[in-house]
Amino acid sequence: MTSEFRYTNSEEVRVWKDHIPLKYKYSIGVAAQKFSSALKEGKLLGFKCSSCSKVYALPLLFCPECFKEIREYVEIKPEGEIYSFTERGEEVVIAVKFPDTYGVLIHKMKKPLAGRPRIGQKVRAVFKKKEERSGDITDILWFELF
Amino acid sequence: MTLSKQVALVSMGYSGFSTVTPQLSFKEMMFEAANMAYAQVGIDPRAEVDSFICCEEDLLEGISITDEYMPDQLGGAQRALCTISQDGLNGVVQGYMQITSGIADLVVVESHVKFSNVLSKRDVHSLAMDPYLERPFLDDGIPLAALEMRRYMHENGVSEESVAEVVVKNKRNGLKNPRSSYSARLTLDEVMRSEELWSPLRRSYVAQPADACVVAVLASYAKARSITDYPIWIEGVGWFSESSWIGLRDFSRALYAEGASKMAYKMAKIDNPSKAFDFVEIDDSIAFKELQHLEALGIYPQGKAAEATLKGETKEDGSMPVNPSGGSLSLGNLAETTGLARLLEAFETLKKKDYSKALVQSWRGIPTSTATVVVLGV
Amino acid sequence: MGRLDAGWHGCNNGEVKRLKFAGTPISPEEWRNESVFFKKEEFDLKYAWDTGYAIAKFLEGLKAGKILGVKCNRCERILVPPRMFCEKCFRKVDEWVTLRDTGTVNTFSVSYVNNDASRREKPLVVAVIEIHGASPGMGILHVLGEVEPSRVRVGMQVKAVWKPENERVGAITDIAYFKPIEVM
Amino acid sequence: MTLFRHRMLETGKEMAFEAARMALDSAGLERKDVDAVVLGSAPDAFDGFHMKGEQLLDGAGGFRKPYTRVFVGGGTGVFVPIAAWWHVASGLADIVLAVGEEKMSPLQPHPQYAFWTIFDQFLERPLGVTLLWIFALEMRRYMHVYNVSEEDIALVAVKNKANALDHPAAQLPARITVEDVLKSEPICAPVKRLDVSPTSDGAAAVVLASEELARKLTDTPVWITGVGWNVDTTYWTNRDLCYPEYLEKAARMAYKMAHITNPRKEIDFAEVYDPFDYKELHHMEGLLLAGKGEAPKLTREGVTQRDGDLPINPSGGLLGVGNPIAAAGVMKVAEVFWQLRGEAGKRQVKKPVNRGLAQAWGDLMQVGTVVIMER
Repeated sequence: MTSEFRYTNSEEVRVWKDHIPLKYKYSIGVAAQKFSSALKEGKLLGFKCSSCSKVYALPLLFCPECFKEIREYVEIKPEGEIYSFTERGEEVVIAVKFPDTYGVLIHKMKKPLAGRPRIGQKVRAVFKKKEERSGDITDILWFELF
Repeated sequence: MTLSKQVALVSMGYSGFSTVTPQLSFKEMMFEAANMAYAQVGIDPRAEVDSFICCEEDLLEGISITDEYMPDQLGGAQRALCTISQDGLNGVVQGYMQITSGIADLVVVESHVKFSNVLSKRDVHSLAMDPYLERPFLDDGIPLAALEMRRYMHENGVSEESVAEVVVKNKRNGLKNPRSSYSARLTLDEVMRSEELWSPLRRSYVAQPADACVVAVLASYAKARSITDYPIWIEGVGWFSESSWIGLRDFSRALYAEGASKMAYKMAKIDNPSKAFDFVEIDDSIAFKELQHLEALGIYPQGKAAEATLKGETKEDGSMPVNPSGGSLSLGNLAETTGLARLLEAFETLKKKDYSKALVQSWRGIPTSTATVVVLGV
Repeated sequence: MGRLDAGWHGCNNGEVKRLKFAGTPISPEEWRNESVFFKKEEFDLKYAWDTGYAIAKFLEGLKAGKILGVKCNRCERILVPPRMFCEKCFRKVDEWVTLRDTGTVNTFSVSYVNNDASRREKPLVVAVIEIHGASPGMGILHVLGEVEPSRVRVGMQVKAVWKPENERVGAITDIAYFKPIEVM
Repeated sequence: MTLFRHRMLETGKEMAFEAARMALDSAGLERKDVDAVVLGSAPDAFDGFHMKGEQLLDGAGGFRKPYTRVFVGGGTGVFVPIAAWWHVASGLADIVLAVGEEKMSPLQPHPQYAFWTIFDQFLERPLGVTLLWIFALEMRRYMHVYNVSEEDIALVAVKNKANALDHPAAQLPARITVEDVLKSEPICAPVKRLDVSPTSDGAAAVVLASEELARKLTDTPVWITGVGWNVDTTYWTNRDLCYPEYLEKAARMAYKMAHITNPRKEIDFAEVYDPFDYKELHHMEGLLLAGKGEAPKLTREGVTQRDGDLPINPSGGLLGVGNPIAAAGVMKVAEVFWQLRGEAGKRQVKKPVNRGLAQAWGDLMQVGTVVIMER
């Protein structure tokens, strides 16, 4: 150890505290705007790449692989299976995979009354009442087992 | 000169490596680390260094456009200096390219972190995710690590014991490392009784924050030969990202590390990574990631790292030493400094021991899917 | 949607005959009445930065009513704000120097806006002030007071107006402002 | 490039995609042909993302690719092709996609606020500093030392906003007079509203290829023959702001590489960074395209007009086209590309051009990035 390069002074130790308030108004984007409008209608929208025919369960303006603009939208039945899940107390966060689609949607789950969730279990989306929907992802209240 | 000896790591310096570093500003930490690195090879940064590369992220510094605050304490004022918003190991890759492209002979790569100064860590981590789809559910990113861990264990039949064994091993390895902040002698049982953050992830599986600064000096073949008798050669580099969309990633595999290593192995002409290295320093900032990364890097076949760990193969005296330094679980989570911290460990180990080849891999941590890989040879 | 139609190739070879470029501007109305969905979030990022030795001592100096600089014995410059290293010589600085609390205006501006771009009630005069006792050109950023904005000049001599001792906390704002030194 | 606008519906990722897609189309390439991706974007506080580069990676075409974000403040845009250049020159990549993106509109109530956080947290932020202060202080110093008038400076805004009338992506093209500039609302004297470029959302992209591949891809490649960058000391209040030494050093690095000994004669035209009108003059001098204090005279004499002897910012610059920071720098590189290929349409400069320069500036009056391109 080359101590000559170390500062030895520690008589003056001081911390300067400050904060940076940040307020954002995010545009959710062209694709998510479509997704959001569908949510308000109680629908889950898939985004289909015309080049590779993948249907993404995520609002994508473009296929990340083919790098082509996505212009085709298909309705996805809001029923899928648990790809993964995690719990903290009463909270359950899940990744849901919908049949014949690509990608997973992160959301939360209503904790089953008996037992715990398992990977592969079938779940479906429970939407808010139409008049309460805003286009946010929370228009889906949670996923439940069925 | 062979292709594998185009660029050398000639010296490294550091400062910090503690849970708090109250006596020094980040500038003073950098000055200490830089001085140490330069002195080892007797270089004057004001005259000899062609390029300076700093790796840090604004919100962890609490400063926007942080490269503003980098030059002076590195000797880089009025010189070619830039920020690579990446892990420090990727800075090494950029330096490698600057040297092989012929615009630099001597490059300084720096990264530092003062996690202790960031009081709003949760918010900073939340800001790394998509506000519409991801932030509402993934808090500080820990739930994402838990989702990935569960899927990884599920697909590969991995037991929680093997994940906990990574913690036991790495925290023990760190005991003899003076730079270690979180090393400990723990039993498997103690590790597995740690508080569950988000199932199946326990607090003991997650590297806790620490402060450090590391500076690396890279040199071209001729320059390296002229300033040191002990160059460590950079024989291969690779870097790779999977996807920014969490939902598009394969939770069970670390594709980012796979992609990065393939590139590095090709360059370093490594056909069989499971036999190529004397030891590896890889990302273990969340314990199960060590297993996942070992498989992605081709050190073990898919799903086999857990068994090897339980058998003790990855211990320091095992057949494939993994993170003999103690890893991030011992050194702490050093954010963008993680890769350089591990490069430092590999650099020192290669010099001290009768080793000839090592692998260093970094991952940028939750919620990213970006890795860098460097192959070092003596 | 047609956003990415035609215009593409036009713009790519640089021709301007086609005026369509990619991109979907949000009109001020859409922004205001939020006919498209916006996700709003607020953060308050808190930091406790270690000032380090140089700044700690400088701030303590301010609390005591002094402006401190550092000296590099190689280039013989006296630097302010202080730092533990000389960036020119790349070595540790050698000693602390107490500077005067007067200076020369190197440049100035009259600001009509706050840092969020809103208008100020009263304009603020800000300046880079070369501190006397430090090497030439060694300025710090501060504000000027007790002066009509229209009367400020480059080269004007100014003096620190300190807050009362019991109000000083060890901050740059312990100097309330700099004011012109009256010519007798 | 995308349109440059005050606010865009696209996310940063989506804008990056649009620009990257256009660049690939222009080169007749697909994403699979790309070996590596370099992205540039300025402060994370604008877009509202920690590790912004990771957030943008798919948009830039970096999905499952080697991908890196580079960042030197406002200088980032021109630094992106520099970093892409060393990817290619090192032999590690043959084709590199270089993308600049900025989305300033999410931050409320005004993007300017983010600039408060670029200042020293101990000694400058407590004073309530704004970015405009530092520009105004530099502008005053420049005017004072070289005896430059506000009228001369205003000529730059007049020229650039008029040039932008011919740019189809421009945000603030306008035909204005010197009088309009002088009479515009004072913000931070001597800086007035029309001296300043707007805040913007936008993205721009270019493709770099190795020599061998470039010749296969096109008959009219544009070569990058010089790159340079430099960062000055953090202690900006210790520097004489009248002259950008860091830029001279960056320029000399690039000139040396391009074997240029007399830039005033050997550079045919330039896209210099003009977030504020005086900055164009300041930068012309730092680039050695004009003597110290001489740029206002060249501007007055019409030398810097599109039909002049040394056209400066034929695109319309940041003042006219807009200033989505990193994207604006890439826009300048794209403009040099189009001009050199004779594809700039109405914006094409009058004289024949073989060699152009793009430059950006950044940080606390501190960063210079320079790229020299040749036909």
